[in-house]
Amino acid sequence: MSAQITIKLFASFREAVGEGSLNWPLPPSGNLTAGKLLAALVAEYPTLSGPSKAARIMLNRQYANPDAALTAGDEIAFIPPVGGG
Amino acid sequence: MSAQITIKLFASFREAVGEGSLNWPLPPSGNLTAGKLLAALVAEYPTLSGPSKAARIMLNRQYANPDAALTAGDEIAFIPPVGGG
Amino acid sequence: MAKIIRITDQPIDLQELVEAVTNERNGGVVLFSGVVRRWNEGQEVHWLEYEAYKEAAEEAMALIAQEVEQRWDTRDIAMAHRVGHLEIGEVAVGIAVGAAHRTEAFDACEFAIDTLKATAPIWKKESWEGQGGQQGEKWVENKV
Amino acid sequence: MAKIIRITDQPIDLQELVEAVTNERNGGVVLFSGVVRRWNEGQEVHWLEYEAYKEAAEEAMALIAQEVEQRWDTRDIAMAHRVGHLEIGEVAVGIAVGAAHRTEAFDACEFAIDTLKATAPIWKKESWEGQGGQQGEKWVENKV
Repeated sequence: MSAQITIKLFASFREAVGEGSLNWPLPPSGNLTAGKLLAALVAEYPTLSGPSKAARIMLNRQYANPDAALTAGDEIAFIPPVGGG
Repeated sequence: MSAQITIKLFASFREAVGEGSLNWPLPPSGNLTAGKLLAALVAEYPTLSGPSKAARIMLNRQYANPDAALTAGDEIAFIPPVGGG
Repeated sequence: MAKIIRITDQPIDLQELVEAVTNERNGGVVLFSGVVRRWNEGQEVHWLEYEAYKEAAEEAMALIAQEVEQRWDTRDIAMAHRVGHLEIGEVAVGIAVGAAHRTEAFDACEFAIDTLKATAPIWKKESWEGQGGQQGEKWVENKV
Repeated sequence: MAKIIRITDQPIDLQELVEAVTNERNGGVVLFSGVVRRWNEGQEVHWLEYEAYKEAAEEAMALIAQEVEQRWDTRDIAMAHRVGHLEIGEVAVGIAVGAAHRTEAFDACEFAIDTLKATAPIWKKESWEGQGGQQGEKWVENKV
């Protein structure tokens, strides 16, 4: 079984993808950043293109930068503008 | 029956006078202000002398000035520094 | 006109105050609850006794409600102050304000308790004990 | 550590939040309750649907509690946010803070709701109807 990342999807992202969660394989090189993963996800689901511009990143449930490196087992989420409270 | 003012007494004033309420006769001239009434009350109950300096006046349940004129049936209160809340 | 204005010798029902100002117009409701502390300026408090000029205190609270309405455009304010003997941890005063947006509700509620403490004819006697064991009772004034 | 941190699909019990932060150390307790309004920017709201990244939202709330403790020296904070379908007038979020003095309780509570709205991964879908009868559903972003 190949090494994977879990992508959590919420709100407009969840609706665009049609799933609340995706398993995403790490590339053979093992080199992947949060920002590159988002770009790959948008390439797969073009309707994410607009929403992705305003999205923030959470890596293992904490806010992170696009250059954060991903490793097997990480949980990543792309956070559309929030509306709680 | 002579024309009277009702004096309401609270907290340190009530304790100094030993009553929560006094009936006070209007002078025959009918001329009496809130400030003069307070001075007369202090003359009668000298232990009020200290507390009276910090007291505010309520005439018919609203804050008033010492030069407010009193008429028969008025309700006056001398308000020591408050401590509500 | 305020929803609730009350001087009472009964325990204050905070839920009642909140519900009185919660409705479909108000996105934000803020409640302040003033509680009897055990320690006050280094002295231990045994109990408090609140005394009010009831009718005048309720008029002072009504004036606060009027000013809240003028400044923050809401009539949804509920205020209750307790009198009589209070033990540590009991609620002495409760003020709830509802407004369209939360900033207004916070500002109006803080204004209301600040103004109540400065203007309402209510007095507090404290039974205290010092660090060295000395004891006493005193009328406590609000700081201006 | 906060007294209560909770994302829940059940109605929020405001009394529970207030009681969790009321004790003999705290002279002031402030509660904020966020309520679903019927009118929002000229449109009538039919209902709201809240969605949360539950574990991350609870971590964001725990961070808020940490900062409240550092800035206002109190651990007495209780926070609950509801998810799922909400009707007009229902409570979406409740935050209670207890502190020694009232100014701290007001400031900390307002900070907590402001920061929750800016940082907690929670989303709101609104079913709306315009003045002309047009209808729709949309994700509503908080203003920054």
